[in-house]
Amino acid sequence: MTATAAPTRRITTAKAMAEAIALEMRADPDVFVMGEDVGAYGGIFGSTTDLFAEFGADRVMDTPISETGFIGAGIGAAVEGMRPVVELMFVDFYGVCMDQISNHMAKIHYESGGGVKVPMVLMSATGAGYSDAAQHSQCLWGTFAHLPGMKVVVPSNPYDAKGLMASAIQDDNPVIYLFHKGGQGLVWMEKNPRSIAEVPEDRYTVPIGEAAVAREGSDVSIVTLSLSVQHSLDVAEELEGEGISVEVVDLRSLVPLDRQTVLDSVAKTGRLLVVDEDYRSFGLSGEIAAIVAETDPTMLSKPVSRLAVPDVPIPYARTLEYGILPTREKIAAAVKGLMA
Amino acid sequence: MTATAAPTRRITTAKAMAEAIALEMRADPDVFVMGEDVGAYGGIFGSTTDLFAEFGADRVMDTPISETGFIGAGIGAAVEGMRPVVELMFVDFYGVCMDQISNHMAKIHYESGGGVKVPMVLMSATGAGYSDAAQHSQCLWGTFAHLPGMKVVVPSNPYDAKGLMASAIQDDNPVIYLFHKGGQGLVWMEKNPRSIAEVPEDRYTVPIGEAAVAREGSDVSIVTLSLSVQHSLDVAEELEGEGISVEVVDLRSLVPLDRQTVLDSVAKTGRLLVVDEDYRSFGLSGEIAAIVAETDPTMLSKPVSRLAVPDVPIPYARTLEYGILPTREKIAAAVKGLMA
Amino acid sequence: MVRIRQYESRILQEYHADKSPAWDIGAGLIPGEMHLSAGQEPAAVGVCAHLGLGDAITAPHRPHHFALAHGVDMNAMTAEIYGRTTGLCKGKGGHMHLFDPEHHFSCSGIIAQGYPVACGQALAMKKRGTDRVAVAVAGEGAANQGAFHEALNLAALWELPVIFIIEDNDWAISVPRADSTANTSNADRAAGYGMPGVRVEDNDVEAVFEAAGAAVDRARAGEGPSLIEIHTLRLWGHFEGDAQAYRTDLDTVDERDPIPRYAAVLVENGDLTEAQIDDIRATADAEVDAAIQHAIASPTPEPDDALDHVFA
Amino acid sequence: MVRIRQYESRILQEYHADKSPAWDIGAGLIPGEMHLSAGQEPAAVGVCAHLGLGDAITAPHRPHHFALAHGVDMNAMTAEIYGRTTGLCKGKGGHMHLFDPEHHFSCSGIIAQGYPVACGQALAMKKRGTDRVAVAVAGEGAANQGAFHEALNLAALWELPVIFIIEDNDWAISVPRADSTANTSNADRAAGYGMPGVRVEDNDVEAVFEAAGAAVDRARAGEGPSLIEIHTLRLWGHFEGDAQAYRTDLDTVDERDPIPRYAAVLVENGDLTEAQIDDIRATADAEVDAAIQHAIASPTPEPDDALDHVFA
Ligand SMILES: Cc1ncc(C[n+]2csc(CCOP(=O)(O)OP(=O)(O)O)c2C)c(N)n1
Ligand SMILES: Cc1ncc(C[n+]2csc(CCOP(=O)(O)OP(=O)(O)O)c2C)c(N)n1
Ligand SMILES: [Mg+2]
Ligand SMILES: [Mg+2]
Repeated sequence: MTATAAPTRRITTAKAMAEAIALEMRADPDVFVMGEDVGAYGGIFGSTTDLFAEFGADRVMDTPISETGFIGAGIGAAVEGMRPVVELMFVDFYGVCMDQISNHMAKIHYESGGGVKVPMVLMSATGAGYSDAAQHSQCLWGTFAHLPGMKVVVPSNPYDAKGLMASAIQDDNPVIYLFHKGGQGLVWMEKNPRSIAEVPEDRYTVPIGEAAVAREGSDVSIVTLSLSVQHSLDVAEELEGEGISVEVVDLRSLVPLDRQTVLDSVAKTGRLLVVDEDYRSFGLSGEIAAIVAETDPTMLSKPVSRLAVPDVPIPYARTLEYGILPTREKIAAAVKGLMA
Repeated sequence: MTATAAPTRRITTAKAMAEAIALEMRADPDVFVMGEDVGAYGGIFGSTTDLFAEFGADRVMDTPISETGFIGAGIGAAVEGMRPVVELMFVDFYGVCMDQISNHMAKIHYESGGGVKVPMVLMSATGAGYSDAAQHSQCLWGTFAHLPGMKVVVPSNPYDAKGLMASAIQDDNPVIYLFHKGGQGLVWMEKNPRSIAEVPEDRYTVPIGEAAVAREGSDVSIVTLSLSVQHSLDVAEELEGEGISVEVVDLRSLVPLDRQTVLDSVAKTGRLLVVDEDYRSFGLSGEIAAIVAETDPTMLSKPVSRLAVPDVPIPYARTLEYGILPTREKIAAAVKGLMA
Repeated sequence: MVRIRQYESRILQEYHADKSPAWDIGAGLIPGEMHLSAGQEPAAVGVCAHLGLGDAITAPHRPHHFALAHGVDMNAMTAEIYGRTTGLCKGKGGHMHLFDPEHHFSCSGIIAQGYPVACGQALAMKKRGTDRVAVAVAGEGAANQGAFHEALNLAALWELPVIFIIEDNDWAISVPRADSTANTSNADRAAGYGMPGVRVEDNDVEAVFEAAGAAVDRARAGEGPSLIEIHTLRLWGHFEGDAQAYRTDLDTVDERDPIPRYAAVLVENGDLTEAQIDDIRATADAEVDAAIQHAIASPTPEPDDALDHVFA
Repeated sequence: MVRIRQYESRILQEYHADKSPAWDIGAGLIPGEMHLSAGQEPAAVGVCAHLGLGDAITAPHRPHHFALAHGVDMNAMTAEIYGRTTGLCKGKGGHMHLFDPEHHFSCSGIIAQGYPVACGQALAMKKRGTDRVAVAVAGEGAANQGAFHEALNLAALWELPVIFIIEDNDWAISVPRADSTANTSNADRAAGYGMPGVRVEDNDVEAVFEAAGAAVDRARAGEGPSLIEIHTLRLWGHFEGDAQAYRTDLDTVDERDPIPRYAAVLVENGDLTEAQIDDIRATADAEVDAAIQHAIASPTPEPDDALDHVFA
């Protein structure tokens, strides 16, 4: 994080991602971009904005709707020493290409006994909140984090989005980069002001594997990620007025997972709320609770509280969808529940 | 479980599965079997032994190596009211067909507002222990259990294998049935004697969603599933001699999950060891620990202990593979660790 | 075709009506993504004319024209698009996930994945000895997805009563066909499965009708699957809100609109008068208006309804 | 071909040697599944004769013949199959996951998934302006997997220097080609991508050599991919332990063995004498024996080594 002195200006998360990719492409001719509508369109969620104009069709390649084909091609190019940045348009589409992701991209380095590297970034859009229903609204970060061999990063704001993308591209390992559509700062979607923020113009990295204490507090620890960090910070500010001091831990990366920052926060507050937009069971919220339970359950002055999607597919109608998403209202209620 | 009076004889888990399918096929003409080498070959792991001879090619269909194609076809047939039993040869291959499984099989009922049913069984072989390496040795039940809309059953012995298969076929929902290669009682694999046991000849069901206390004990609760139940029972018998009383909870199904049986056992013993052959993080072992942490962490007289594959792909060489699998030795050591 | 067009035009209008001032895809009476089928009516009408109750259709993310042509109730479908309890799916599915068991109609937002499902529906029809058929619909972009290949091989191998329809509208979002597909006609790909394949040019509804008739007859006769690629037209954006800056053929779009073109032919041949066409349009508008009124008048689901229907 | 055959024959012998009394797939010096390539040598030899250092191969679960023909070190490969620290992958990969970065050789146990990866290797070669090529190998059963379709379209669309090899050995485990594949030649499927496709009959090594030469030249010249289907022979079981009860063509297998057949031709043409062939065999046996000795003499990994190499 060298760049704090450098000139900054306020940009969206989407622009920050695209800028990080552009800086790495300028610095390294082996970096290129592949995916559906990443060219002239600039990525459906803006992650490749303006790259096509600067780098052209050879380095910003639109693909057929063949995710197994082009993600596999990304792996092959990475094995040959290039550094592809491949976009899977929606993470919900993982199922048509999960073999390449989990049996090849993630395992080749290990299977080869370290002889082969796969320096590749797979970025994908996650999240709900705009009635895109069951097949276009999932987070699924827990699914990727469960499978060994790929790093999983999940930025929550423009500064981290740029710095984590730079780190992901420079990393010699496959990195899954999951951004939240609702946190991109897109003009055509409801946005939280935190999706537009000050970002240094020059090249910098945010290390993969370090959680951030997005806000310090003493009563309750909210451990969360992605767009839910923005919601949690809103709630923390609101509850401050009611005399409740909320600490917000932004995990930023799930693999590697920064266990210590989680444990330090819970040791301080004694109250843990995990807020996760992924499905509740067998995923992130369970893992965070388990970290405490296997380290020292006596840290907890209250049972752990989990706020996540209650193991249902994401429904279409707004009333239904907001009925199962971790909204500010539900986060606030859960915090108060821990204080009761 | 009506059949305890009926004639029984000792058969393998594989035979018990095939027998359950045969009984359902005789009872219901809508039941049929599809998969690779399920016909004359009888299933690579014996799950369809003798079915082809009795029911012929129309009801026991060998397929091309097109998992998306034939699992999708199973879904289509189920939507039309048939009851396909589809085999995915190794669960490791889920990645070539996960979209049909998680975006279609599991979601159609919900998306349709309950209007469409998908009464289908997807059975698949799991597990390691015979040097089949990173792409043929995984368990992955945590991956399926994380995603809503499919039941997930995981038998550990011949009796349950038959009864759970009958329940799965009769269920109006999609059911993922995950059997462990090492628990099938195959002649060509190392086996635990528990893979051959008394099974009633006639038709019976074991309800989906009820865990079993496979062995009662008072000092430590081992919560586990599949082949690890067999190992845990071996260890429990061995440690009894050392004066340690181990309770073994066989989850049998992950979705629905029988939380109460887990909580009752931990409330009794105060010590929880989760033994899981799936990957350690963001999966089953975390979920079980979380159930306790979110209910009442003071139940625990010791921090929760998790024994699972330490987030590495499954290696080939026997020394390496057994270095990361939850063996009897490691289970015994973990139990003693909780007693220390 | 007119009925479908009037429907899509009205949905277009209603979709955008209340998204201002700040255009927000999630806001308004019709939230979420909206993929309209204007320009592609000939494909739906020409195919569905040969189908009856009991025949199945799996459609993709752009489903309205096939749904309406196949007889899905306009009121229930519209209520679903509005996310109401009276909708086909009680508001759970939405525009990309319409399920009508009575008409064996479904659609999915995942490219080409309806192809294998249609094979399974056809397999059930065949096992039960009916003469019913399953129609699988996808776009030209989808024909490069693995599921397309697996489904065609399976259907041909098992001689299933399936008709595979490819709507070639030249574009997959911003990607032109030439940048997605190595050959010029997907009908040629059918040969790789020993399956009859035809390509219908020029968005010609009568040619679609003929090709589909032959394919449906073949399937009903137990002679197996067929593939029909239809060169059609995406009259509007990929989804609503798509500025189509990438689109090089916008200037030719209006003159290629199949409805005025076919209307002119019918009038010229004396099959219909302008007045009759106006009547058809007016009748359709009345039906569409009633459907929208029904939707708006229907209740929205309660938040906790989201917890139902995970399992039967 | 003889070198490969002698290797596979010896592995066959060693694999079974210590699995008795109770045959246990996980036991013995060579544990796990074993897919041997005896009978398919003409495919590997005919293709690899045109390749050099820098050309890549992605092979499937049955990889030994292509590995040896492409120059992978026999000692390191054998040590890997024995699960030793001196193995290509330090014992982590095993027989289905052999990685030799020096020779750009890899294989995978997941059907057809090496096809897209080869496209990416070819893409890198093309981007870097080399004249290197990537060869992707799979069986006839694999040609019905979605990845096959996506890779062929991608390679043709981007004119990548890839040669797609299909080894048609009539069987996919117990499933005969007629029960898996709707058409008789995968060469025909190439046409669906505007790609040249040829089928070589009769396991003819010279015909393979010619077809592969043309395809490799074409790829090196920047003219894009080709597909070659080779009708070959699975001399033994799918994997070791396969009783082949399902197999209807067993009686014809021996006479179809390509090695005695080709030896007879060479002797008849006076290209080689029986004595020379015996010499070749003896030289191969010596090399194989040394490789096995090397493997057995090499250390087995420590259990904790399993924790290394998850990340670079
Ligand atoms: C597997 C998958 N990949 C990508 C997408 C995103 N997507 C939705 S529609 C579309 C374009 C489809 O083009 P085409 O098949 O030609 O149909 P059209 O939209 O032209 O009707 C894409 C890429 C998806 N829904 N599913
Ligand atoms: C995606 C996937 N499905 C199924 C399998 C199991 N499997 C391994 S080899 C094989 C048969 C392959 O047949 P073919 O492609 O003809 O190659 P051959 O074994 O004849 O050389 C199958 C079904 C697999 N490894 N991967
Ligand atoms: Mg299109
Ligand atoms: Mg074969």
